[in-house]
Amino acid sequence: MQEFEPKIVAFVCNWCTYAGADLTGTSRIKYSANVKIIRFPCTGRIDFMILMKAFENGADGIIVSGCHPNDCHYSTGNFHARRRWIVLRNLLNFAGIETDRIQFSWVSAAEGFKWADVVNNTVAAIKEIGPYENYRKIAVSTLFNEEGASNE
Amino acid sequence: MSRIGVFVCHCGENISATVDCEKVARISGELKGVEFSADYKYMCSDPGQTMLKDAIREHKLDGVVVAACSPRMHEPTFRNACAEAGLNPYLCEMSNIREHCSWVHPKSDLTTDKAESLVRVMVEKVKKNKALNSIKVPVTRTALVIGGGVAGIQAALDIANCGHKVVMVEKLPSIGGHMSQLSETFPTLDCSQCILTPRMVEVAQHPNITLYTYAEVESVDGFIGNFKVKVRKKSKSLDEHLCTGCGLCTTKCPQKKIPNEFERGLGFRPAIYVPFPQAVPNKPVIDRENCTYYIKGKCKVCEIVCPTKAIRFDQEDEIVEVDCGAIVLATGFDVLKPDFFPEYGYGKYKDVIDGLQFERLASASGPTQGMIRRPSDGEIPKKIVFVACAGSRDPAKGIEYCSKICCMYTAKHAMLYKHKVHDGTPYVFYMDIRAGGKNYEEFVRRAIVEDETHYVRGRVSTIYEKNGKLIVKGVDTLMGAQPVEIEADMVVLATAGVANKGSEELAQTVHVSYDAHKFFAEAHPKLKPVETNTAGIFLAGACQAPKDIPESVAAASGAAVKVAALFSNDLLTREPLIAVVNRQAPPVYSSCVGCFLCQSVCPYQAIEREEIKNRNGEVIRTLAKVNEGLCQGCGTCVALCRTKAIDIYGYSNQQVYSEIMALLND
Amino acid sequence: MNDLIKKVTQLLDDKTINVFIGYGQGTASRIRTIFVKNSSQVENLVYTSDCTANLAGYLLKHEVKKIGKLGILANDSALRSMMQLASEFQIKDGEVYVLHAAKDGSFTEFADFQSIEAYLVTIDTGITSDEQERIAKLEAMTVKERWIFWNKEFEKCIKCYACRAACPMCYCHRCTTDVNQPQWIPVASHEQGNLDYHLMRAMHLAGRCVNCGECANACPMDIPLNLLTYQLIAPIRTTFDATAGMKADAVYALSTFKPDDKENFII
Amino acid sequence: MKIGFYPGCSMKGGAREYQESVSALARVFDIELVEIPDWNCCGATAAHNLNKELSLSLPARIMALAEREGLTDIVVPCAACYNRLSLVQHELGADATLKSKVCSIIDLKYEGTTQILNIIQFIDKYITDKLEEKVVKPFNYNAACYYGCLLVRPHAILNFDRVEDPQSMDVLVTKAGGNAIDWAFKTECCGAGMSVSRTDTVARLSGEIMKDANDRKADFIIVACPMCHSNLDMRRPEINKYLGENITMPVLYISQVLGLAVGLDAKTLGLNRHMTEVIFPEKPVKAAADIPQKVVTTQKMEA
Repeated sequence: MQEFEPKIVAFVCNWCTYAGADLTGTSRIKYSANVKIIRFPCTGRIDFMILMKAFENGADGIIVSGCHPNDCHYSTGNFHARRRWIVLRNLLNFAGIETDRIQFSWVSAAEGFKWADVVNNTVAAIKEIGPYENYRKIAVSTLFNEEGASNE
Repeated sequence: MSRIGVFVCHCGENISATVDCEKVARISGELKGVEFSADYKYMCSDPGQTMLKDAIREHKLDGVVVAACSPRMHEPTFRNACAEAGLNPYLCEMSNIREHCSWVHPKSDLTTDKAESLVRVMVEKVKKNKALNSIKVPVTRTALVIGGGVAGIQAALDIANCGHKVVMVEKLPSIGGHMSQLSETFPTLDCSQCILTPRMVEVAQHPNITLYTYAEVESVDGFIGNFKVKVRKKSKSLDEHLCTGCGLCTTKCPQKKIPNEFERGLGFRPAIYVPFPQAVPNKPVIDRENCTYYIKGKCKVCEIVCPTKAIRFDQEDEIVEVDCGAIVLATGFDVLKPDFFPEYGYGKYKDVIDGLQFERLASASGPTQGMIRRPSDGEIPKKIVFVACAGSRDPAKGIEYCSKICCMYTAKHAMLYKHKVHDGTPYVFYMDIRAGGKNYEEFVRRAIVEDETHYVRGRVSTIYEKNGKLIVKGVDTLMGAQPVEIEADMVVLATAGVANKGSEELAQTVHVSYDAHKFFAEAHPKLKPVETNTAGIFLAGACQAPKDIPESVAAASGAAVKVAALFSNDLLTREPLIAVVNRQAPPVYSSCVGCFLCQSVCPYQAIEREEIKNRNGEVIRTLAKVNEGLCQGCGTCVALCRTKAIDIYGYSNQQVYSEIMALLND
Repeated sequence: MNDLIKKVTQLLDDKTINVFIGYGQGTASRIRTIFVKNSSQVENLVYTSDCTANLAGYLLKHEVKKIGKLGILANDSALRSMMQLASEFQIKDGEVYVLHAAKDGSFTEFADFQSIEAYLVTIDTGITSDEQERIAKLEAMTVKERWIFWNKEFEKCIKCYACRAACPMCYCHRCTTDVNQPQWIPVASHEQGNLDYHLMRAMHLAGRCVNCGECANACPMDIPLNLLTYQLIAPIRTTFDATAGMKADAVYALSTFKPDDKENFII
Repeated sequence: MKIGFYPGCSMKGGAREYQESVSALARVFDIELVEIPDWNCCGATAAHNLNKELSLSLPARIMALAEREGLTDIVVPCAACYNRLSLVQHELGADATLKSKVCSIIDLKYEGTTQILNIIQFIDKYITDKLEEKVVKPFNYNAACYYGCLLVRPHAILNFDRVEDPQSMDVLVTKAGGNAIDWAFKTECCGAGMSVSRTDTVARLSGEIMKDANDRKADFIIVACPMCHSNLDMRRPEINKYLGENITMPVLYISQVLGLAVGLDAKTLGLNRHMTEVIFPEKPVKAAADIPQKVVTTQKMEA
């Protein structure tokens, strides 16, 4: 059987993590090809809807990464983002969405190694958890075929 | 239907070694909306760019994706090339198949697949790109400099010498700042007044500089290139045009015992006064709080003696409106207040003074004509203790930072003392000696070796008075943490440099951010040290953090260059990648509901309120509006907006959405 | 009750207000909202223990606003909604005449936002113990169990948007559900669109919800929607020290930050 | 008014006069001090060097007992006990796991809701307002208020008075009609726990304190800690030997000073129990000029 190759999408800010991932490249540090990056100006720009769209469209895992606190190019975008993530993670978890599939991280433009670690660790973790079948199922309306009654 | 061109770069072998570039180009060419695709050895080379330009013209391309290195590297290159070929530069995007693909993955089908999907993502994004034009903002070529210390003076002169108008606002009756209070300056020991006063005069006489002393900034509206500032000129109770500065009034004023601020309380001044002899402008003001006339309703001695009849008791504050294109903040610093050190008896014992007071004692124009005499009885102290880090680097006092200038001026004080009191013994209690700077370490060495200053590495725990002596109890950590007790005649505390009083209010008025210690915050600690987060507002000197004179002057010149660069064109050109609040035809106007939750997330105060009025002039809607001059394009507001009324060019909702779809649905 | 009728009559007669939003008798034994425009209609006003609806949502409805100056019978939830709306610049101080209906059946006039704020600090703003229990029960489940629970609930959703219409904080002219470029939320009422819609709504109400429960009351399919937003109240209060609807000039919890906001999941 | 009272060991032994004076003072102001039933040792200076859990559990038990009695405030006149109780309350408040562990050790419910008051805080909260009207015999002497180490430190936790130059006792003495002199040894170490083991160290440290107070012409030293008191009072022979002087200045508790001012007699206040005989100097013994005047206002530096 073919090994499960998770689809992981990374939403990163332009100034720190994107540049950090560039450094991973210039340093020729190898990481798993499962992760593909979408660039944003700032983590503050990353709308929570974007994360939900990613899961719906088949992402098994998500990485969200930006500048360390106090390092934001726009000075405070990442602080606002952090607040939203705190709330969002609470909500998603409460709604039964597997938040361990979302890795939040701070990766600076100097942390090429860290970026490779974040990617590789996330890929390994998602491989462990498996494909996000549950979420994909609702996109094709085939829910509750086998799971049985809820615990209400 | 789009006509997109895809250009895949081999980057020599940097990409092609692990990615099948030809295949990527071929597959991309089959994507919907892609009109042309090609691969080439070096896209960034001249022939590569020519190929791109030719293809744009030949195939009438309306979008370009260059799959090559990081956009952080060559996005400007290819956008320029597009512009040269007549394609709007913002219709060009880059897929990063080098740093994010070929360099980090081994040669394999998977790697080529990834490159293909990275291209596909950008193709879908470009389809949603909009042609954008750079933003042009008109610039008023006048700079406002707030603060007339050495930093403000330097910035003002530099800008004025570039041919631009400058308005300088100083809160006190004279410019000069703390530097005018200093006796001599490290590490050269040249007289502070001698080097500063010519520059003060130059400010007053410069045809491009308008000087408002005894004035404060009341409000700041507008944005880069177009600030509207209200300045309150406090009443000096004087007609400045009539006054000749003869000074007769100041000698006749019956109030003579007002503690002199310039002398840091070590001398007295009258109620109508010029702060110091070399003041600029050299015309007096009436201190209404201490003037007998304003207190008791009669006196008017100054009015009687004034030969030109210049006194105006009924003069009121005046509000002046200044239109300016840039603002330089140079409001300087302050030193810690006495009540901070009960353990040192600062404020309790007359002979425990701060560094600035010592400057006045050592100054030839000071209250003792440069003799070091202690305030209590005028005796010459034979044993003097300098305490460095009084408050600085002390989390218990709430000041974790190093005040930076104290090590140097303490060494200077010890030297000046020794030069004036040859048989005296100076002690310095210190934590570390921080003498980084040109000729600084040598200077400290001189204080230790030539002027025989006793440096004791340790902190002072307490100071108390006993039998007319000040007992300084401390520890010598280099001698096995031995307790040290010195019976001193005078103690000088190198009190921490702190943000100027009112800096928080000023930051809020001017709309710049400030740090936990109320110092103004720079836009970037390394690369934008004189900029603030608010476009068009710059920092000079110690209002940002404690700085010595050379640093303050350097920062001021830096800020001046930024202002001059801003003033070098009639129009200011900016990248159009900014947020925008949608507008629609009435009666909808916009999907913005005017909740303004976006307003407080904006780091740049770029979100304004726009009132939509009906024909009768009644406000029917209040909508958010992004100020193009201020927005830096972070998009934090976009993610917060519930109605999706705010979007951002370059990273729009449609673009991002298309990218995710393309990335995941292969 | 007589006090209420007398007061409203007087307000309408002296043109202090043009319409008063209050409770009236609906069909069967139900209570409904009525809009009293003149003194002849004042007798329709009722106030019983069943009058628990949060009427603040009507303050922003175009059809109500255009009548003229508004007066409202506000319970505690409505007062909090009004404070939250004020902090979002949707109503101004002095714009609405506020008669507060206390739990004991007495009526008090609130002259300005300041007095409302002063009152609000004295009341219990928490959710009921029953709601707490239901949330705790859900929290005790595994993620997968919760997923099944909510899917079963959301499966019922018919996308009638009654929850949105009932919520005083859902006052946008164009909801994200109505945005179609891009189509963030699928229109049809199938699981994906329903999940998107309800999570989107919960996220948009995070830090703004005043736990009045109107959304769940309005739901014809009996989906416990309120639990989604209620669950967020505690973490927002403890992590950010923020409670919605307490001050007219409050800064929204998600529009601000502290440099030392605590989390334990960002690496 | 009922207020919890934790005497600790000192007040049942060497510092009986401290308890007697506190109780007498409370009675004057109609305050009922309720001794916490079944109280135990606070652990004081020894426990936290030996066993962390023990050092937490001992004070926690005291506070838990007070909570059980429904006492909201506890007055802890001994500065060492006050320090221990406050520190433990702080530490357990910051660590819920530790708190539940300690609860299981002491087998009592502990919430940490009681307010721990030292003697000065107690007086400030319940007595100060009514003090001046009750003063019948102003304490017309020069007093050197000695705070010692435990009353104000660590400041970050106790948040009481100015750590380097405390003033609260000076204010009380002034209100009692006394002249609180400015001196230099307000918070210096007296030798504290070495009272028995290293009398030579105590003689030196306490000696410096005595000497400065004496040099500055104090009539009394005023304390708020039984250990300070015993060192300055009981070790007087050793101190005088060390100094080579014969200082006879008595050491009073702040509660005794206030007690005297409101007209309580020497016996009630336990003045007879001191080792150094309490003799009141005849007034005025000194010209006003000799007394170092307290500079209350800080020097004006800048407008």
